[in-house]
This record gives sequence, C-alpha cells and structure tokens, in this order.
Amino acid sequence: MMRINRTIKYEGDRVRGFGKEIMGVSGCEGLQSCIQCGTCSGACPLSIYMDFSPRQVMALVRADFKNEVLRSHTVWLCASCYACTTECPRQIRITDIMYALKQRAIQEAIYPKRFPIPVLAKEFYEMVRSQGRITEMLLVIRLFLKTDWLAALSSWRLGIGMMRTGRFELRPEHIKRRAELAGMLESAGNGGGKPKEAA
Amino acid sequence: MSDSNWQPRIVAFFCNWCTYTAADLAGVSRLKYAPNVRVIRLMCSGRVDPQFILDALAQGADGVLIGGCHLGDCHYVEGNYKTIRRFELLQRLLRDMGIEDQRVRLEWISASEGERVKTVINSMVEQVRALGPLNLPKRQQGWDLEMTPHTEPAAKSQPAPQRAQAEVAHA
Amino acid sequence: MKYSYFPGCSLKGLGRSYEESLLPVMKHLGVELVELDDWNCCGATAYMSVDEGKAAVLAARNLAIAEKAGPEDLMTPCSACYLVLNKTQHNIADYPDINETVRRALGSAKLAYNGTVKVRHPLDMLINDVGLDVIKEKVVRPLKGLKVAPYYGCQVVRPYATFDDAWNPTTMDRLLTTLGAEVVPYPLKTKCCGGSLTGTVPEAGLRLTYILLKEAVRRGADVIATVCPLCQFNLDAYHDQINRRWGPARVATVYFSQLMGLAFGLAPEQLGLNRNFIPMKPLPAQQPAQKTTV
Amino acid sequence: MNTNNRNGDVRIGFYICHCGHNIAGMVDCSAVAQYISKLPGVTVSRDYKYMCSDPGQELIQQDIREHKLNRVVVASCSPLLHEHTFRTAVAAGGLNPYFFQMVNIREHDSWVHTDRAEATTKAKSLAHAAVCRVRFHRALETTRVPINPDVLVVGGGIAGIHAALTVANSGKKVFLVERDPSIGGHMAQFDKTFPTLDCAACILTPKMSAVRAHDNITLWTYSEIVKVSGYVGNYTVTVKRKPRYVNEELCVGCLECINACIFKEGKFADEFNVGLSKRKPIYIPFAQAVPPVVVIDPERCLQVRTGKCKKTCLEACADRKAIDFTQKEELVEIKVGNIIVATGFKLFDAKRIPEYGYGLYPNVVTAIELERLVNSSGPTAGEIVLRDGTHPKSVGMILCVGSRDMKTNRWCSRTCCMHSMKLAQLVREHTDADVTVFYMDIRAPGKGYEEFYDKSLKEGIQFVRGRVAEVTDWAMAPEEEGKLVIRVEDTLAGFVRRIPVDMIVLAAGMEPQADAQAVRRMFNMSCGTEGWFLEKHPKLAPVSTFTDGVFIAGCCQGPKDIPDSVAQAGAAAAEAMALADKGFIEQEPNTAYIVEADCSGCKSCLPLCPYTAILFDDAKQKASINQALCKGCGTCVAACPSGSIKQNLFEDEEIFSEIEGVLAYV
Repeated sequence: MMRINRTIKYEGDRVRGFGKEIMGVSGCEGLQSCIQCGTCSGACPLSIYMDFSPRQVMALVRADFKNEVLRSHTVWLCASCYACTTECPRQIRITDIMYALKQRAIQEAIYPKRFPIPVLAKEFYEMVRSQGRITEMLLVIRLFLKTDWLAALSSWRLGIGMMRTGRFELRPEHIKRRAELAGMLESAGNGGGKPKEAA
Repeated sequence: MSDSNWQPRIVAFFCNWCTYTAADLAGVSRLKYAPNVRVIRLMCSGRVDPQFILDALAQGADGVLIGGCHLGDCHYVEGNYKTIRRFELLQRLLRDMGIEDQRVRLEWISASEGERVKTVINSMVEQVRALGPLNLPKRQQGWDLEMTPHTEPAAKSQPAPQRAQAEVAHA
Repeated sequence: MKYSYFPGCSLKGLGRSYEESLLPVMKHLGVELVELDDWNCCGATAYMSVDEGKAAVLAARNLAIAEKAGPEDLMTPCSACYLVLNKTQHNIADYPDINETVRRALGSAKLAYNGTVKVRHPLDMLINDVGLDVIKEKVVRPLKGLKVAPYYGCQVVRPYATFDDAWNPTTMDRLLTTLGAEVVPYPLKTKCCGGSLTGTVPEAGLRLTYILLKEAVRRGADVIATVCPLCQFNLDAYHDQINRRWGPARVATVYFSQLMGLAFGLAPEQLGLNRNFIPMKPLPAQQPAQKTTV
Repeated sequence: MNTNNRNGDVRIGFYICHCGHNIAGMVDCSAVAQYISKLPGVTVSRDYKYMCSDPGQELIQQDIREHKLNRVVVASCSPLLHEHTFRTAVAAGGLNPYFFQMVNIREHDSWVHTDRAEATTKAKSLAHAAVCRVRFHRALETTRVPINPDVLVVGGGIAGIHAALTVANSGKKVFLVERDPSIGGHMAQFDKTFPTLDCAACILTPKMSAVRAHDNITLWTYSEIVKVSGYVGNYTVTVKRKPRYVNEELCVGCLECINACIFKEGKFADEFNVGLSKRKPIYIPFAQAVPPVVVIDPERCLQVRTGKCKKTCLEACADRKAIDFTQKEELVEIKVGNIIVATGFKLFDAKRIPEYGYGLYPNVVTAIELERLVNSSGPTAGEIVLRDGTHPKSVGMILCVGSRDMKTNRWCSRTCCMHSMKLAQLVREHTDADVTVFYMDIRAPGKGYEEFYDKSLKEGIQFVRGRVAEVTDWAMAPEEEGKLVIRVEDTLAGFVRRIPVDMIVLAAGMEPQADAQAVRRMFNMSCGTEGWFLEKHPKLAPVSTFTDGVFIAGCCQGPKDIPDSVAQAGAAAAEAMALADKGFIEQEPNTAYIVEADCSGCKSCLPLCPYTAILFDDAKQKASINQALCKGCGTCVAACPSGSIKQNLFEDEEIFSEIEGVLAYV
C-alpha cells in the first residue's frame, strides 16, 4: 500500500504574528535577514536527525508556521554547540532562536510526548529553583522516572560505573541562601527575557 | 524640566563635504531620526567661529553640534585640526560658565556615514534632553545682576555671548 | 596571582576529577583560587530553554557576588558555565530589557552588577597570565611520547570566547606541547560531543561521541585531552553502549589539568585519574621523576 | 541692479516645493508659505508642486519681474543637488545669482522624520533662517580658471587602459601610471571571458599594444603616484618611478638575460601565475607584457642586494646595454587638468574562511589559480591537475567566498557566479570530471548571462543550492577516503549532504585594495564604509567624485565585470574630456578676503592656510589673500582676532542671522 500525505498549507494554518514575536525577543532580531543559505544546517552536527533542518525552521518561523515549528523535534535536538551561530553569514544567533522556540513550546506545552529533553529542561529548572545547584545523578534519576523507567534499568551498567568511580552522589547540593535566590527568580517575572510591564 | 512640552533645540554646523553630505545620504536612505536639530551648512568645520556656538546658546539653543570630516580626511587638508583646537579651548570656557560638556559636541562624520548622522543626532538629542533646558538668555540676566554691584573684572562670567548678540542686532 | 573561582555544579559531581586536578595544579603554579561565596548553578543550556530572563538572573547573581568580592577576574573551568556567564555579560550590555530584568531581580536581594567582572577560562589564564615559560619550568616529568588529541568541544570557543580561534583553537595544543606531549592533528577539535543528548537521545548524541573517539583512534592518539566536564563524561562513560551500536573506539579521555599534574610530577591518585571508566595507560617510557636543571 | 545695497529695500520671494509627495507628504507646505509670508521683507511666498521644473523656475523669474524681487529663497531638496539650477533661474530673471538661498527640507527634513507637525515646525524654522540670511547676500561674480587638457589615468587594468585610449584618441595627452611592471591587470590572468568564451589575451593584447604605440599616451609602469596637489584643471602630481634596473628604451625583450641569470631555475613565486610557478630575480611578468621589457626584482637579485654577482645578465645583454644597475628611484612631477582613478580591487584572501581549508588542503584552490591552470600558457600548459599531477575526477566550486558574508565582506562580488560557471564549463571542456557548483543564488543579470547559465545546466554541471558549511578530509564513508569532503545542506532537496571531490575551487570575492584609504586621501575622494571609492551620485553621477576633476572607473568603485568596467572607463573618459574641452572652470565665489583697514597685522592667519593663499606685506604690515589660491574653507576667517577676514557667501552676519532664524520659531 502506498501511503500518501497532503502537504498543502492554507493561510489559516499560519499563526499571524508568531514570526514577529520571535524576532522581537532579544538576540533573535537577526532572523529578519536570513537568506536561506543553509550554512546552519550544514554546520549543525544534529541536523541529520531533525525533521526540519535549522534553515527550514528559520523559514517556518518567519512565515508564521507556529504549530509546525513547535511540534517539530528540531528545537529539542539542538545541543547548543553554537556552530550555526558562529558560521552564519548573516550573523543570526540561531542558537538563541532555538532557545526562544523551546521556551514557547514549554510555555504552551506543545512538545512530543514522553520526549525526554523538554522534561530534562523542566526538571533542571525546578532543581535550580529549589536548590540553587544541580546534583546530576539525582537529575538523571528523576528524568528517567518521568520518561522511560525501563531505560533506567538498561543503564544499570553506567550506574555501577558511577559508583565505582566515586561519582554516584545522591545527596542534594544546595546553596546557603536558597530563599534569596528564589526571591530573585520570583521578581524576575516570567516570560523569556521580556520584562513584565513595570508596575 | 518643568515644562513638559519642552523639546531640546540643537543648532548644528556641518561641513559641506563630509557631514552635510552624510546628512543628505541619511535622507536619501530614509533613515529616521529626531527632528530637534537645525543644520547650518559651512564649507568646513574650520569656519566654525567659537562665537557662532556662543551665539547659538545665547539665542536659546540647548545644544550645539559640530560635524566635520574625519581627521586626515578634511577637504581642505587640515581645517578640522583647527576645529579641535578651538573646540577644546571653548569647552574650557563653557565649563567655567557652568555649561555641561555634553551640550556642545564635535563629531567626525564622513560622507558615507549616513547611519552615523542618525545615531549621533539621536544620542545628542537624548543627552540634551536628559540635561534639560539651558535657558542661557535667562541665566545671562542673572549674571548681569551679579555683575552690577561689583565692577571687578570677573573672568568667570566674561559675557562673550552678549558680544555676539550685539553683533547680530541688526533690526 | 589571584582569581575568583566559580567551579559550577559539574565540578562537584560528575566532573569532580577536573576540580581534583585543577586545584593542586594551580597551587603548584602559585595561583590562588578563592571559591565564590554561595555560588549558584549558572543555568547552563537547560535553563535557557525554559526562561531566558530567569537564566540571565541566575548567571548575574554569580557575577554580582564576584564583583562584590573584589577586582579579581572570575575563573571558571566548565565550558557551559564559561559560555553562560559570558553570554549573560553580553546580553546585559546589549539588551535593555534583559538588563532591566536582571537589575530588578538582583535589587530584590540587595545585589547589583555593574558589568566589571572579567570571566576567564583556565586555558586563557594559563597561556596569557601565567605563561608557557613558567609552566615549562614546572615540568619535571615531560610527557614524552604521549600522543594527545586536543579536544576543545564547542562552548569554550563558540561564540563568546576571545582568547582563541573559534575554528582552529591552539591554546591547549601549545600547552600540551609545553608539557612535552605530542599533539596529533585532530580536525574535530571543536565539534560537538552530543551534550546532554547522549543520555536523552543516545542514537544521535552517542553517535557524535563515537565519531570523536573513532577519529582520535584513527589519528593514533593515546589519550584525548578535554576542557569540559560534560565532554569528558560523554567520551569516557558510554564505551559499552557505543561498542554495542557501532563497534569499538577505545581511547581514554582526561582533563588537560590532569596531564599538567602528571607533568608536574603529582601523583595520579591526587589528580582524580582513578575516576575514569577507561583508564589512561601509564605514561610511555616511564622516567623516574627528577628535577630538571634549568 | 538697483537693489544690491543691503540697506536698501529688501524684497524677498519665498518658494516651497512639494516635490510631489516627497516633501508635501510630511511637511505642510502651505502652512510654511503662510508663516514665511508674514516675515518682514517677504514680498511673495508660494508653495508649488515641483520648483525645479520649467514652470517652477519660470514662476521665480516672473515674480522677479512683476514683484521687483531682489532676493529669492527656495525650500526644496539639498543645495548639493539643485542650488545651481535655482541660481541659474534667478540669473535668468535678471538678478545676480548669489541673491539666492536654498533650504534643505527634503533630505534633512521630510525624508528623515515621521511626525508631520514636527517636520513642519522644522521646515518653518529652517526657512525662517534662510529669509533672515538672504537679506545680507551680496552680488558676487564667479571667476574662470583655465583647464589643462592633459589627463592622468591611474591604474593600467582594463578600465585604465580603455579610459587612456579613449582620451588619447580624442587628441589629448594622457599619462597612464601603473604600479606593476606591466599593464593588463587581472584581466591578463584570465583564460577565457564570459559569456562569449573569447580568449582574454586575444581581446586584451591589442589594446595593451595600442597603449604602448599611441603617440598621445605616456606609459609609466612600475610607478606610483605619491603626491597630488592643486585643483580641477590644474593638478600637480608627483610620480615615483621605481628602478627596474633595465632601460625601457634599450631593452628589446629578447629574454637572453633571463636565460643567463646565475639562478639556473626559477626560485621565487611568480606573481602572474599566483605562485603556481617560479620565476628568477630577472623576469618578464608574462609573455604579452606591455612594455615587453624585463624587470629585476630588487629583493631577490644578488647584484642589487649584495653587489657581489657575476652579472651574467649584463654579459648576455652585451652591446645593447639595456641592463643598468645604477638606476635610482626617481620622482617626476607632471601637470594635468583631470584625473581618472582606476586602481581596481584586491582578491579576498580565502584563508580568512578557515572552514574551507584553503592553505590547509593543497587541492583547495582559488578561481584565479584554476584560471592559470586552464590557460595554455599557464604553469601546466593548460592541464587541470591536482598537486600530485593526476587529473581530478570531480571538482566542487564554492561561491560567495568572502562575499555576502557579514563576518568578512557583506557585498555581492557580482562576478563570481558567472566566473565560476565559466570555469565549470572550461573544466568540463578540458577534463571528464564531474563539476558541482555550490551557490546561494545564481546572479546572471547581464546581457547573455542567463543564457550562459542555461548552457552550464545543459552541459551537465551540477548545481547545489546551499552555502558550504565545511570542507574536511576525514572520511565517514568508504567513498570519502582520500577525498575532500564538502558538508552542505542541499536546500532545494532539503537534506544535508556529504559530497567527496578531488578538487575544490573557491570563488574568492573582491575587496578594496589594501591601500585604498591612502589613495583616497591623496586624491581627496570619499570611501563608502566598505572601502570602495564613493561616486558623487549613485545613479546620476556614477563616475564623478566629490572632488571636481577626479573621476573613478572600474572596480575601485565597487565589484564589476569586464563589460561594466569598460563602460565606466568610457564614461569617465568622456567626463574628463567634456571638462577639458570646455577649457575653463567656474569657481564658486566663496573665497575669503581681508578688510585692510581692520587688519592689525598680527599674522595669526598666515600659518593656518594650507594653500599659502595669505600673503603678508611687510611694508604695510597688513595681510592679503590671493583670490586665485584661496579654496574658501573659511578657517582663517574664524581665527582672525580683529575680525578683518571675511568670507564671500559665508559672511559672519549671514551666519549669525541664520542662527537667529533657526531659533526664532519655537
């Protein structure tokens, strides 16, 4: 059986203003001058695993295809190696655009289900908020519990290795002035770089 | 800054070859900048007589901007070096008069730097706006009052602008 | 020579052998490191994915504490911390909205940051402040015959580093040569190790690690030298999985600071070398430790 | 001229131009006219759609006659654009043209502001200032200065050659000065030229010979301009003639001396073949060099460096005695009326993009290197070979190397698409290699260029749309072993590809010459931010500069191909000839003058004048200004402590009243 897909896009599929919103985030303004040369995709070590290449993501954002972008795996596969940002001939900070997109995906809870990376980001965020520091082993264990606890079993070898090399540390690291940090993060307000309207 | 409607008024002296041309370029490129600057064209920034600056301030300008070619690029070889010399001396005098350095600015802008015209004018307007109105004509009256009882030759408030004003009293 | 020192979470956890080796090496060079008081997580890449404003606040708290502590430069060995702290410096300077968020948040804890802290990487500081001449004098056991692949990873040179070239960095090459090691040409020196994807999407992440290892083996390296705790972990910890998926690519990965320690004649166990999954082979042509006469 | 007296009855006519929508769209023109009409001395105040049109100018002339106007103010565009137009109109109306003042409310107002009320306010105050100023204007006369008809052409590439020949053919004397030992420039290095694929040497060599043979052309190669002084019509130029240690008159180009040189083999990188071959210390730049005269490299020649050589070259030259080790650098002064600057470009150094591995991988070459390889008189006699001597089976061409890249040069170099397609076709012609062109956009807008693109496609050249991210030599797949691997996103296919090739050709872009800034200063030109010489107007004065009598042609103004360079050279030649044929120039009467009665004889002004126009009469103890030498900068005017120096067109009272005027309207 040949399976076929309809791929036409209608105007109604666009979310007007999405591109503008992303380009309005500090650091993302360069997207306006993208010439679709593909240097980002060529330089990206992970583009070969992406459903949309970084270049395509740039085009989709500029054309307001919000749902397509936020549902794609691309932003989650970005390992923040900054190769694209360094090589882009238009000096677009592509990595930062990826961050802006990740933030929106998390805010709107649009991301692939049980996909470990957004879960990791959120767990990381929570641990820093409450402890001020990261205890990696704890983070990993919580990640496995929330995504795929079977995978945790398959990694038992790694766990034993960690114990053997004295790095299996489950006592949470934390800072002294936890309340101070929590207060600071509270007063920073929400919303990726954009300050709330000053009271 | 008592008057909420107050807008800074800045008089600019631009040399014909570089900065005036750059301002034309800014126009051709449709760059947008603050409307508070009034440009007077001279052939060279070397023509800027310190009296022009004092006169502009005395007539109510809140700031003066002088634009010339970059050093080494003067259409007249070295006019802009003369400009610097005079400018530095004048700034000392202005400081003595209590006029902030930021009100009188000297900038080198070449014919191709339309973008720079925009940034310089915008930043100059913002600087002057932050300083508030200069109100030199009013202040001068105050100095005159100070001067009247004593007749000592106070170097501090040499009323140079007045002289300039006298020269243009042609009406 | 004195520096503020921001270790970062990894150096207290997975990357503790980095700190274990860096501290004695610095001490040996007469460099004083003062750990930042009550430092917090820099936010790394994960935090930026959730909230960029808060990420800037996290990093800025450390910068503010460092600024308050004194005029010394802030040294941070972890690549992610180095990038995040530098990036935050840039963002605070370039973007008024971020600056305002940071100012407000720091203000709530009676902190302030004026942008005066210089964030430095140990490589930068070793080459430019300490100097290779001084390091050379301390070498008592040159790493003669040891073939090293210098692996810088991504975030230490991209995109905010100023002390080395983003495409072909050479600071570590020069350092290793000074230690007497032989640096093999390693074209992948700034390629990505996969970062956290090795754990979350091993199919993609571990493949990157595998490519790095395989090329190092192909180039005849005895050991890979690295500057980042996550790189070291990725290159060291997953050999069984990599072996299962794509075949063997066995080579040890250590921190450059561990190699410095060895060359300075410090004991391997003092340098955390026992924490490796793939242990480094003993130095070839073992010479008795002896003081070189200069 | 009954109303020239400034104290007399001043009758001002004020005109504000709508410039269609350009001004009227942002400035309320009728409100400005209304405001000005109430000012003292204003007799007429009008707004009109296009003041520069014939009816607009007629309006001024009619008002001068009917309303007995004796001053005119026009508020419109920049005086640099239309001051001359309106002065002429005022003169046609019967007034002295200098009873005119122009207000710039387009470039300085309507085009740069966004608030109509603010823009209108600004227009009012600028117009007010002009009205204040114009009452002080005086009748002035322009002076005429004769023009020296001789022309200097700087740079002997195709643009300079064409300009020199054009001017010389009109019967005028031309000095053509070239820095290298031969003229010909970059074009001489090319094998074929697009889009016709005719041989570059075949079309260039005749022109080069014509330069040498032309009675009106003085050709100085191996020479550089070191100083320029004077002004339009009367430039004095100092040329440095470097010693080539060979007498150009006596050398017949037999090349015996080269064979006889004590260096048996070439040892030094040959500039013409971009280092692909070696030359001796004594050499001829290339076979068709003009002049066909050998040159001795002073850095390499044993005799020049140490004075201890057997001088076998001298023996070989025998009684022709063309070789002359006693030659010294010479400075020659020439006088010309016009100057054409055609100093060309520099190729981008591909090493600056480390991702492409130029300098690291030997089989990554630049387009100009390939050009020499394909050329039958090149180092491989026209064979395209890899460094190991074998023929490539596959060639990748990377475009936009150092072009359209904000990290290096942001402009498009304009020729690389066509140049690369030409080379691709030549590679196909010379070898059976697969050729893949990696491009961002193919730009082929010239005559016959799109057809050339089509031809390339039909010849089986592969085109991959994507900017190459990197070139490596580490293999991931068996077919990649021993090859150079290009990693690129094929943006049209939508995936990342790794493409192994044997040879990579980088289309390095063009950038300004390294010494462009120094040259610009010498000729008193402007540069854009990129470093290309700036034309006076991008559309309407493309070969003029802001300095009268200095014209630009070819790539020194910006990247262009041969047809465009030649067209520009012709245009520059025509401009220079037009000025020379007119025979004189009119000088703006903005000179300074001294009111002798007020001069205190302090001599402050004397050292200020860069043109030594100020003289001092020791007997009278007074200074005076030579009107012919004064350029009108006004620096001495601002400096005179006694206020005795004045400047025509920029009198103190004119400027003071302008200051008062701009500040009058709040």
